[in-house]
Amino acid sequence: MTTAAGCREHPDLAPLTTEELAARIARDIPPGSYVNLGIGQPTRIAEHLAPDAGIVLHTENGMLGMGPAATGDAIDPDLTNAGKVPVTELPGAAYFHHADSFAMMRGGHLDVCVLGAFQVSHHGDLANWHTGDPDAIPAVGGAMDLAVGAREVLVMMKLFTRDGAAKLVPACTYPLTGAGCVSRVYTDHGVFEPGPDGVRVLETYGTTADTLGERLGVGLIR
Amino acid sequence: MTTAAGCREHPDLAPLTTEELAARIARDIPPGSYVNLGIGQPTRIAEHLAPDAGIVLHTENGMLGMGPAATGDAIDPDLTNAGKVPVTELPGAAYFHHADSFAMMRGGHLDVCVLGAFQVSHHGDLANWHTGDPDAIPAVGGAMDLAVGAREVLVMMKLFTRDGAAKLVPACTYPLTGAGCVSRVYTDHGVFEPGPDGVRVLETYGTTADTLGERLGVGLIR
Amino acid sequence: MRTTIADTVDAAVAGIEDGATVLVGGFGLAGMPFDLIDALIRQGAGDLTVVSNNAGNGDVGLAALLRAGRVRKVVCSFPRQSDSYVFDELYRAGRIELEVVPQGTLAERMRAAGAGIGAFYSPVGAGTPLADGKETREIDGRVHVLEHPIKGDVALISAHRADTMGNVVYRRTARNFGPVMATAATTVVAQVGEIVPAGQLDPESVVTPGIYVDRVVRTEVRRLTVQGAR
Amino acid sequence: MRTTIADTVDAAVAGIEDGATVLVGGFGLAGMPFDLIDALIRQGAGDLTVVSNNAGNGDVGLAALLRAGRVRKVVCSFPRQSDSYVFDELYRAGRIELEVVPQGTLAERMRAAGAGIGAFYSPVGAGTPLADGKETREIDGRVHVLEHPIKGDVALISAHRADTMGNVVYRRTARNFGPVMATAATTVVAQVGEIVPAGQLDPESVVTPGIYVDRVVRTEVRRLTVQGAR
Repeated sequence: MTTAAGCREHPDLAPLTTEELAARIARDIPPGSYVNLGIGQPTRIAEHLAPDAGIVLHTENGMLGMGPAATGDAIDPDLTNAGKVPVTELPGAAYFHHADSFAMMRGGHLDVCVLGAFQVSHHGDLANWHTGDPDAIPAVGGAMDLAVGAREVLVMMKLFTRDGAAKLVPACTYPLTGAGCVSRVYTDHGVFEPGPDGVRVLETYGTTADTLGERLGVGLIR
Repeated sequence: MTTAAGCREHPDLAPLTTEELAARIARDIPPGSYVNLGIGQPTRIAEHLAPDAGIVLHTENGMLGMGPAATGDAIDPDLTNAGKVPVTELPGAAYFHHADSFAMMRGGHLDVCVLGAFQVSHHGDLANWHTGDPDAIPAVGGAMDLAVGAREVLVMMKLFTRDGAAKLVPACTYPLTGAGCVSRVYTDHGVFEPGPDGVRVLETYGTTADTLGERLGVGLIR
Repeated sequence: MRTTIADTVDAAVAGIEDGATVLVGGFGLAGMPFDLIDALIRQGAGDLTVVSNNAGNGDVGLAALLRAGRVRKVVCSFPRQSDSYVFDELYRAGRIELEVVPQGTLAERMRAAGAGIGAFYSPVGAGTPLADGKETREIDGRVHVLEHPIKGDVALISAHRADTMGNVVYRRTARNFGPVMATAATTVVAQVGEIVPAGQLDPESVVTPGIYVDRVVRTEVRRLTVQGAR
Repeated sequence: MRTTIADTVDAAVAGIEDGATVLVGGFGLAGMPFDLIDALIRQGAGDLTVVSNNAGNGDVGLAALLRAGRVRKVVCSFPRQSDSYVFDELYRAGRIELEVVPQGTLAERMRAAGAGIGAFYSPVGAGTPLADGKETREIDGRVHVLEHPIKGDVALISAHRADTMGNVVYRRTARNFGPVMATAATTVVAQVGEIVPAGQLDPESVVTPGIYVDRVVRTEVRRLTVQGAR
C-alpha cells in the first residue's frame, strides 16, 4: 500500500455500496499478492480482482490458490473456505495442515488480509470478534492470527452503525482482536489510515473530509 | 525394555564382539518399534533385527522406513542416512523435512534410540559429542535431540577405553549430551542400567558381576 | 509402536476413559470423524474435554456427542456458527465449559505437545482479553504471550487413505487439524475411506507417518456440507 | 509476492549483500544448492554468516564458499566430517567463527523465525555446555532452555521440481532443511531440476508453497556422494 498524497474528496458521489467498496479495495491490492479475505463482506473482493493480476487467495483452513465458490456438481465437502462454504481449486494450488497454515499467517508471509470490524481505533486497534455482550458466545476463529500476522491488515466496514455511532473510535470499547495492527480502513464514506499520530483520511465518498471529521469527532489528517 | 530379575553372569563366555553386541541389542528391541540407530557401531544393529519384527528405522535427516545400505546402481545421492551413507527405501516409507523429523524425536515418538558414547554416568548422564579436547572441533549433530527425545535411550559402547579406563563413570568428565537420559548400557563386558539409585548390572560376559564392580569401582546393584 | 487395523469403529475407540481429553479433527464438517464419534457415544465415556476447532454443526458428529451429555468442556476457536444450536443451548444453560483459543494458537499448542516444545511465545492475542492472566514478554519490541502445549489422551481424526503401516494422506481442506492432532495425543485413531497395502502410498506425499497413528479403521465415505454456515 | 523465474543462477543470487545471513540447504551433499553457491562466489558478497547443517564437504558447494574466504561465521550442528578439511583448516587457523547448535534446535529455531514464534522452550541441551548462558525454566519437572529464532536474509535451497508459481517438491532425504529454510528468510532462492507449468504439481503433495519462494532457477541435476563420510 502506498500512501496517496493529500485527500481525494468526492462529495458529489453517493456513499459506496458494498459492491463498490469491494471493488475499491480490490484496486489497491498489488498484483502478485498473497491475500486472505476474511469471512463475510471481504469475500466479495475476490470477484473484483483482475484475473491477470496473479493474486493468490489463502484460506486459513489450509489452502493457497483458492478459486470461486463451488456450485452444482463442483461442490466438494472436502474443499471449503474459512466460512465453510464450498469453493474450488485453481491451478498451482497447494494444501497444508492447520499448524502450517497459521505458521504462514503468524510468520508474516501473507501480503494482505482484509477483515470486517466492529470498531477500529484511531491508533489502529481492531475489535472484530466480540461485542462484549455478556449473552454472546465468544468466538474468535482466526481473526487474531490474521490481525497480527498479515503484512497489511485492511479493514472493510461501514463507517457508522445503524444507530449512527461511529465505528472509527478514539479507543475501542469492544474487546480487542489486535493492538495497533490495522493499516487502512475502507468504509462506505471514506478511506482512512489509523496510526500512532492519529487518523489520516485518503478519500471521501458523498461527503467532505471536514464533514466526516465533525461526524467522527476527530481532527482528520489530510 | 523390561528389567530382568537378578543378573545373568556368563564368566565362561568371551567378552562380546561388536557384532555379538549388536545382535544382543537387537534381541531387546520389541517388535513393531520405531527405532533410530546412531551413527557408527549402532548402525550394525539393523542387520540383526528379525525381518518379520516390523521394526521401522528412522533417520533424522527425514525418513521413516529406511532400508539397508545401498550398493551399486541402487546408490542415490538423494537418499542417505544420518551418516551420509547411501541407503534404501522400504515399502511404507515416508519422507519429511528436518523440523518435522526433529519434532518427532523431541516429541517422544521414537520408541528406542541406540547411541554410541564416550562416557555414561552411574546416574544415566550421557557424554558422546565432545571429548573436551581444546583442539577438537565440536560437533553435536542430532545426538542431544535423540538423547532427550527417544522413550528409551540405549547406549552401545566398549566398557573400557584402550587405556583401560572405565567409560561407565561416577560422573562424566566430558561435556554432557544429556542429563539422566540413558536407560540401558550395552557393552562388551556386560549390560547395565544406570539410574538415580546407582548402576544395576543385568548381564556379564567373560567376567562376573563382582569382578566388574571392582574394575568399575562401584557397588553394582544386582 | 506398530499401527493396528481395527475391524470396527467400536474396537477403534475402545478404552477411552471418563475424563479424557479428546482431540477431534475437522473444520466444520470437513475432516470430522463422524463414525468414530458415533462409536464414542456408544462406548459411553463421559466428562470429556473436547479440543476441536468448532463446537459442532447441526446434529451430527461433535454436536451429537455434546447432545449426548458426554462433554464437560470444549476448547475451540469458533463455537458460534449458524448451526451450532446444540452447543449454544448447553452453553447458555451453563451446562458446558468453554475455553476460546485463537485458531492458530490452538493448532500451535497442539503442535508443541507433539513436538516436545515446553512452551512458546506468540504475538497472537497480546493486548486482548484472551491473554488475560497469561505471562507476557516483549521480544524485539513486540509483546508476546506465553502459550503452553495442549496434549490429548486420544485424537480422533478422519482422513482419505491409510496404508497398513498407518501412513495417512488427506483430501483437500479436510486435512486441516488431522496432522497436528495426530502428533499430540497418546492414542491416535484414524477413520479412513480406504486402507491400502504398505508401499502403495507415495512416500513423498505421506502427510502423517504411521509412527503417529495407533489405530486405523475403514469407514464408508460420508461427505456432508454445512447448510448455510458462514 | 509472486515468484520470479530467473534465467540464470547469477540472476537468481543478485543483490545478496556483504554481511548477510545466508541459510544454505542440504545435509552433507544431499540437497546442497551447488549452483547457487557457485553463483554466490562469483557474485562476491563476503563477511557472510552461513547457517547450514554442516560446514562443507570436499571442495564443492559450501566448502568452496568457505575456501573463497567469504564466510565470517558458520552456525551449524555438525562441522566435523571426514571431508570437512576446508572448514577444519579455517577453524584451526582462527579465521572462522563457529556456533554449534543441536540439529533439531537449528531446524526449530528457523521454523520459529518462519512461523512468527518469538521464542520457545526446548528440553534439548539442558544441562550441557550448549545451554551455557541461556535462560532456562523448569516445565513439568523438566529443565527447558529458551531458544530464539534464526532468521536469514537469504535462503539458498535445492529441490526436485517447481512450478511457475514457485510451488516446490523435493526428492527423498534431499528434502531435509529446504522446507524450513524456505520459511525463514527474507529472500528465498531455489534451484530445481525442472520447472513445470502451474497445475502440474499435485496440490496435495506440494511441500513448499510458492508463497515462500521468491526466485526459482532451473539447473542441471548434479548428484554427488560423500566419499567415505560418516
